[in-house]
Amino acid sequence: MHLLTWTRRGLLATGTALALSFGLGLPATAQTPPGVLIVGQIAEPKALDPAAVTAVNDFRILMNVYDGLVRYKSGTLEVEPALATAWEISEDGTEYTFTLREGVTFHDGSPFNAEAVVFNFERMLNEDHSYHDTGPFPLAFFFSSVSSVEAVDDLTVKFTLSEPYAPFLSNLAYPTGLIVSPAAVEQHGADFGRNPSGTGAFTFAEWRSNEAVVVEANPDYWDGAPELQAVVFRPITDANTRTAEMLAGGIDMMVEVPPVALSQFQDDAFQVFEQAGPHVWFLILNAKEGPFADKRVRQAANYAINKEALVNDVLEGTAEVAAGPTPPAFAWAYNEALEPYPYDPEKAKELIAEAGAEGAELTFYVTEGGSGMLDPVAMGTAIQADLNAVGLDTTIETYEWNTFLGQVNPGLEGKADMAEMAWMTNDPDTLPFLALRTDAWPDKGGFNSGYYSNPEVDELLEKARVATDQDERAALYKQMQEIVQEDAPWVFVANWKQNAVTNDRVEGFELQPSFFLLLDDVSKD
Amino acid sequence: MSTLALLARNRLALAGLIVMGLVVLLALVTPLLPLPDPDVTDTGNRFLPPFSEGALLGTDHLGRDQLSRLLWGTRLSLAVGFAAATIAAVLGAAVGIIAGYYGGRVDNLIMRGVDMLMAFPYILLALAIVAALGPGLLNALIAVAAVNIPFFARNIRGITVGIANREFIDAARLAGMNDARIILSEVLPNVIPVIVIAMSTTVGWMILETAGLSFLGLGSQPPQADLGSMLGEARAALITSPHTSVVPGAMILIIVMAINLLGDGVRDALDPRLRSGALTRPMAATLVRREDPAPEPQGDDVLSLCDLQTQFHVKHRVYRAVGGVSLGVKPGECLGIIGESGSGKSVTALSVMGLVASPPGVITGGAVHYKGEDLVGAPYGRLRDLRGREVAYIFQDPLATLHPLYKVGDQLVEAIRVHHALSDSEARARALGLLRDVRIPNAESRLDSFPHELSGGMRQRVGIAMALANDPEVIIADEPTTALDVTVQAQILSLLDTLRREKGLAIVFITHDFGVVAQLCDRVAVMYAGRIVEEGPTRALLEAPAHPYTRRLIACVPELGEGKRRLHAIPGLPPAVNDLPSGCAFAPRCDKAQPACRQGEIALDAYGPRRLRCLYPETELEGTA
Amino acid sequence: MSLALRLENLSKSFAVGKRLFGAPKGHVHAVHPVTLDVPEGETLGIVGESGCGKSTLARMLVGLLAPSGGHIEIEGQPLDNADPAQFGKRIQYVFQDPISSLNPRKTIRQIMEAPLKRLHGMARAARDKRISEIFAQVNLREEFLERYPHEFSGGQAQRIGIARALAAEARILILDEPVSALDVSVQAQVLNLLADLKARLGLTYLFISHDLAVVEAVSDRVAVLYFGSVVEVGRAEDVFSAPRHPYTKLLADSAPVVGRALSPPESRETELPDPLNPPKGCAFRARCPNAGPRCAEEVPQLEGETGQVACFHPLR
Amino acid sequence: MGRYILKRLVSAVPVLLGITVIVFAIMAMIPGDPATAILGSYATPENVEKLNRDLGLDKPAVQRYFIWLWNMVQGDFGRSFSLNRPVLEEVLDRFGATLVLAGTSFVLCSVIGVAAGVVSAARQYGLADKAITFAVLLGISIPSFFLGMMMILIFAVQLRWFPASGMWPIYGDRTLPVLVTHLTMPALALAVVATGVVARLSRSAMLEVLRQDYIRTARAKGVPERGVIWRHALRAAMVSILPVLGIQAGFVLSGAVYIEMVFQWPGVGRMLVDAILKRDILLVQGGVVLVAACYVMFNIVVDVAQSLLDPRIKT
Repeated sequence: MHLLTWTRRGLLATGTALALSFGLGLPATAQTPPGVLIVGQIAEPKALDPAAVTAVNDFRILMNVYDGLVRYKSGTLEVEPALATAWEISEDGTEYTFTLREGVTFHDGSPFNAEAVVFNFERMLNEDHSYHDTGPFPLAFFFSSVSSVEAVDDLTVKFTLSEPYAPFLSNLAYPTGLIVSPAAVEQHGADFGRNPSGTGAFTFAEWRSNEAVVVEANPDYWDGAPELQAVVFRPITDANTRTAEMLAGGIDMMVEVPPVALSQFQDDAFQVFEQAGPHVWFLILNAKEGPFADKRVRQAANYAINKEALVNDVLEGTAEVAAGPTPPAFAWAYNEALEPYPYDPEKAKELIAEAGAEGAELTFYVTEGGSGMLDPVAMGTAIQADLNAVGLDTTIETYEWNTFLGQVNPGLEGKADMAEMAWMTNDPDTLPFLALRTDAWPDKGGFNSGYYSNPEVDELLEKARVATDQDERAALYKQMQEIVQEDAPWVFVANWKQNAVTNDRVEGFELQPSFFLLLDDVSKD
Repeated sequence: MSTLALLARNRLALAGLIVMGLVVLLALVTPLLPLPDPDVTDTGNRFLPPFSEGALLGTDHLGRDQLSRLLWGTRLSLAVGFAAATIAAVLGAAVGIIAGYYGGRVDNLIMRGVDMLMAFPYILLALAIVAALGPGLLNALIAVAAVNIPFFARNIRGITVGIANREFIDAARLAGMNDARIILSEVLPNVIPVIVIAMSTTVGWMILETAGLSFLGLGSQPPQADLGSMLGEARAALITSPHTSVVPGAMILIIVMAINLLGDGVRDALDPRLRSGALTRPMAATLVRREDPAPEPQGDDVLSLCDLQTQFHVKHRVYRAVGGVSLGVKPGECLGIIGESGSGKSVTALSVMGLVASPPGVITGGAVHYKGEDLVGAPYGRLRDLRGREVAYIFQDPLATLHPLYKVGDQLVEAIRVHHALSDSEARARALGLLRDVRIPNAESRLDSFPHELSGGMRQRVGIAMALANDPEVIIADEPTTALDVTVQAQILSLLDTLRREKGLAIVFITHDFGVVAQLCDRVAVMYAGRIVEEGPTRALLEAPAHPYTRRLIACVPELGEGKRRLHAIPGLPPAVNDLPSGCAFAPRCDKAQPACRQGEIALDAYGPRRLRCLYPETELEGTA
Repeated sequence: MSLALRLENLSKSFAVGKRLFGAPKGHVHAVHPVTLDVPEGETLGIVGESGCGKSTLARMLVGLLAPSGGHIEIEGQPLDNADPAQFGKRIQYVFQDPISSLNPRKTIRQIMEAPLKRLHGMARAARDKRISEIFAQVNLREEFLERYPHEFSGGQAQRIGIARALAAEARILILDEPVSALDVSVQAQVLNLLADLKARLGLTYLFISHDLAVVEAVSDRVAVLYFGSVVEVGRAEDVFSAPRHPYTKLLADSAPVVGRALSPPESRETELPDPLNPPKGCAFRARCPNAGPRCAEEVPQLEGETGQVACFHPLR
Repeated sequence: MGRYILKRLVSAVPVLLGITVIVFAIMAMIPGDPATAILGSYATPENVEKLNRDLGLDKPAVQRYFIWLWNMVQGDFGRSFSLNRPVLEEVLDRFGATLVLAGTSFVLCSVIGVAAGVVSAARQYGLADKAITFAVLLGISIPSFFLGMMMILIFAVQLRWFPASGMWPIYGDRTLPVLVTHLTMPALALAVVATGVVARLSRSAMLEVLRQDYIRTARAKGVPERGVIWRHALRAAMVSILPVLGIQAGFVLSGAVYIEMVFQWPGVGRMLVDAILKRDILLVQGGVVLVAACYVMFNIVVDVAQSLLDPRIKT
């Protein structure tokens, strides 16, 4: 019987040890400290170099560490002064002269001045710049129209454009236009992305791989020191774990709440935020070949898909049905008169029958996730079911986001008939200009992967881009939207309302239509 | 017993079989069941709880019927699991057989490759394969199969190496077969059970792995359901609607568990060792199930066996290995027990100290008296105390009977310290003395040798030293020289003879060799089919054997010095001890047998110093019957 | 009288410490050059203790091991095992462990058919007939044919092994410890069977065993092997009754014999030499009572007329 | 012994070289490229091509392999495209976390597994044996990611006994008890399967050993049953258990991938999955080589332990 007693004794000891360690450890899970905001992010940032990143997830951190020359006015997508206090635009719209804010220093102590601005844009745009190799700079084309940047004096900078380019100011407010410290770039070189230094409300403190990016309050912030002592951005890739952490009290705020989890946050302990933004979720249709070469079949797809059900059920109301290519968040450019295609499977069947495309076999590219893709697999599956119901035999192929882009961006020809896609932009010009023009076909370096081509649309977009008057631009865009809706190069599905949840200790938080996360006015007890 | 019957006997395996049968049946009839289409979405009715109207298990995040998806998903997951296991098994076995059969450089190169693949974290390998091939259940299947090939290859190679060295492979080559034919017709049939076992125990694992890939979104493509992708899709709603996760999760658990139960059953049924009950753990002492009261001790023997009966209970068969043996040995006496294999001589010896492996061994009757104390009924503690201290054993194969991982000295020290509270150095000094007693050259350095570093003769000397460690009264030597060469055997026998005279030991010496008995033993008992047929002083018995079996056994052993000649064989075979004839067990082979020999119990009668169990002896013995 | 088998300087060494590439660390000489003739119809017994190389020698003779040096001639032709279907017809082998030499997954019929099919290309009817003949010769019942090897006792299995060797119709049989796994009562049956078959079919046997009495009882001539070398060859009746090599005498004296008193035949507690580090000169000298200085220098060669011995100080 | 270790180390070199070839070949076969990953949504074929040229990905594969190998021999594992930092730095950063998780699980599965196996064998067909056998079956049948999910649901969200994810609290001291609370759930979830496998194997190895002749010898000497089981039988059984522990180490290391994902453990497994999906070729290659090297080293340790345990193995 020795064996048994031994075992029993051993178990007892092990149990006691475990119990002890639990007992000691338990308080650690209780609460997050006051004054420190812990944000559950959807992913680890790629880098904290604004010129080098493209993901909204990264922007959420960057906007708090850096400032641009201009920024979006809170609650809108309109531009207001930031590091530049004022600017002048030349008559022909090709010269922008900025007056810079005085007395601003970067977190590393180096001064912010005209030279710093020049350094930033030269680094991104000039291949011969000695720090161009700290790139690559994937969004440099936002400023591709800039032909030169000069420091007129210490606090004046002049940009010269090769041609008028209406979205220029808006692009400057975008994270790609955020100003980094030249001294820090010089010091860290390629590792600058891990050792960021800007002028923003928070200074970078620490980046623990896959655990957290910590930023601390900048007491000398030109726009007033933030309320919080620090913000911790935790990457929690898994939406479910993110929700669990939020519920368990491990984080104070989470963004991109999975629609299915929203119901968990309905009680008083949490606040749910929602904000529509410049986002459109659509299906690219291959207009070059196959059934979707016929406009009627494209329209039929728009009729066949029950978008109301998608946004209300699958996305639990976190989005609205899209009517056309331009999201309503660009209020001045949005054509209010457009009505979304209604859900009308009968009409869809008719159109399909007219086009003789009954029983057509379609290949549908679906991604597993990606920036702004809103539960793409569930959406794709539901869409596939709707298409099957009207007699379009649809087969899904799923791809991881980067592979997906590698498949879709070079064009769908020969591979697929349709593909999911979502864009978030800062200007009504960007998406149609890059993805609907004839000159934006993949072989010409654009993102028109469905090969839509309508000379009228091309012309409208070219005009709008160089027009300096906003009303004139608005009229052009509204006209464009009408034509595009009729041509149905895409299935217009949804405009996302971004959401976030905070616990009841967080105050002063607001979501922005830009989808950025601005935390300088937030407090937490 | 047939494999199926064996499988059915294992209750857990049966449960697994039934559950698996149900699952497979459900999967097979799924297309016939009145289920909603698993792919039709109804987003308005998403996340319905189980037992809702029209949705027994509720609906998922797109309002699809969970039950329908579960059954279709099970169908797919099962198919994939089996397919992956089959592919991995076939390819892995092919690689393993080739490596194991050809050996040498081929083996070396293949196994190095296998090592490399095994060093690669397998999930990452699978992931990379899927990434290369693109997502899809078929590709996930290929990946899962591919990463498991090395495990099969390694396993099968080991088995094949064992088979390739067996003599029947050589025999096949001499029968004119070439390598390919030998692999196919000789090696493969012997490897297949192992492959089946490996497969049955890994199907569950494969289902888990495929589910894992599907869970990561690399398996089946929507809207197709398999259990892993159901779980993966449901994960987002784990907190709000746990049922969507629990349903596929529980199904995976049930299936894999059923498969594992079944796999264990298949393994047990196909494994010949388990079949014969060999993988049961022998208990610390032989089971005793004595129905009749223990006989009283008689005489002045230091060790006496009285009507000892030991049986082996294997399944429903009863092997009467020892069928009522009475023997005694006096201090300083050497008693030989002689018999052919299966005659029960070793079991008799092991029964003395309760060392017969049990299960399946059971002592069912009689008594073993050591100095008047009945050992058969003694509690384990008492038996343990006497073992090695009063009654010690020397076994046959010294390589197998010494612990391979302990130094010879340590094993001796242990034998001493089990019974005597000596310090380590005292015990070591004593161990050294023992090694010198058994005439081991360089005893000092041998203390630190491992058994495999010694020759057979030296090992057996260690075995003898260990038996002598506590100055026992009785030594039971079970064929101690059978595994040794003649020259070494002569040395060991002479050593034993010297020791017993020096120390006044009582020895029970078990052997099958008359020459050995003649040289060493004072008295000898001849066993046949579990019983003593004749006993007496060695010289008298060998010179004038009375039992026909004894006489004929002596006659059929060739003796040195007579040149080439014909031998006197005994026709037939000894009887199986689970099916003994009534009357004299030797009667069917005996040329003197009469009808009376085949009826009733024939007693072992005493004739002076001799005892005999025969109605028609070869020579008339004097003395009363 | 023609020679059934002729061994000329046959030797075998095994590499020790093999590596994937490059030369092995060392060699163990399992069989030193051996020269032996076996006339047709003779039984040559080979006797020796474990590790003396007798099995290695036997396996070389049937082509299961490639010799490291020397020649083998079978019925006047050099051994050639390139084509297993040809080779098997000339020489066959009976294994020590009767059970493990039979494939446990095959019926006895399948086992018996293999040599008939592969070596003689017999059709089914002819095969059945031949199997019946052979089974009658070895006293096995034909009902055994449908059973599996594990259903047989050692003696029966060994008969099946012999039957399989006979099926090849080879006229030379190498018997490698054919009875050492058997009980004495069965051993005698098998030995008698072997003697009968030989007389009836005119076979030649090479009979290997560690049991002196058995070897003496079945052999015409006996060769004694020690440490890979033949130390003595002679007529069966002479070798043990009047040994010439001290080792042969040691063997004969060690065998337990009824009626002979127990005394250690060797006073010294000696062991076999280390095969990795073989001694110079005569391998037996460390154990030999007669060893002289020459024994430590030279390796004695096998010499003599009727009986040959490899010793500088033979006993006779 | 020293020579043996050296020999084993040398023999690991070709294995590691082979692994570099395999991982390189697989990554070369995977469609998609890092340029797309870097450029994100804005990747056009033109930009991709230019970037690939800048990154040296337009060279022939064989040449790239040797460049990579040569750099690696010099300690330069290259730079991760997706994380924008040196591969070695990143991998080493994360490797500690994985080692803590996998190491704890490995210790748990070895100790509990072997103990359970021994008890199970010693009490064959008894109540303890049946209970353990059932628990083991349950353990090897449950998908670890499912188990992890359920644990989070029950112990973190419902009961709030343990933190739901991560390795350290974001604020506060990094003390051992804190680590233990974070480690408990993932380590247990990861250990379950391996424990089952080890327990099963230990049981059958013990049963196999217990019927050996030397166990009978030990009993015949009068060694108490406890000594027979734990000293004689377990030691001999360890000879066949040890290599399986070596293999299990690989499984635990692999299984950590799922657990790291479910529990957001900042380890190397999760990083590698992301890296494969993002086609971060250099990160995958470097990470895998380091993980494999670690596994190979561990197996050398196992081999050495084996040779210490079993004197029959030629060293």
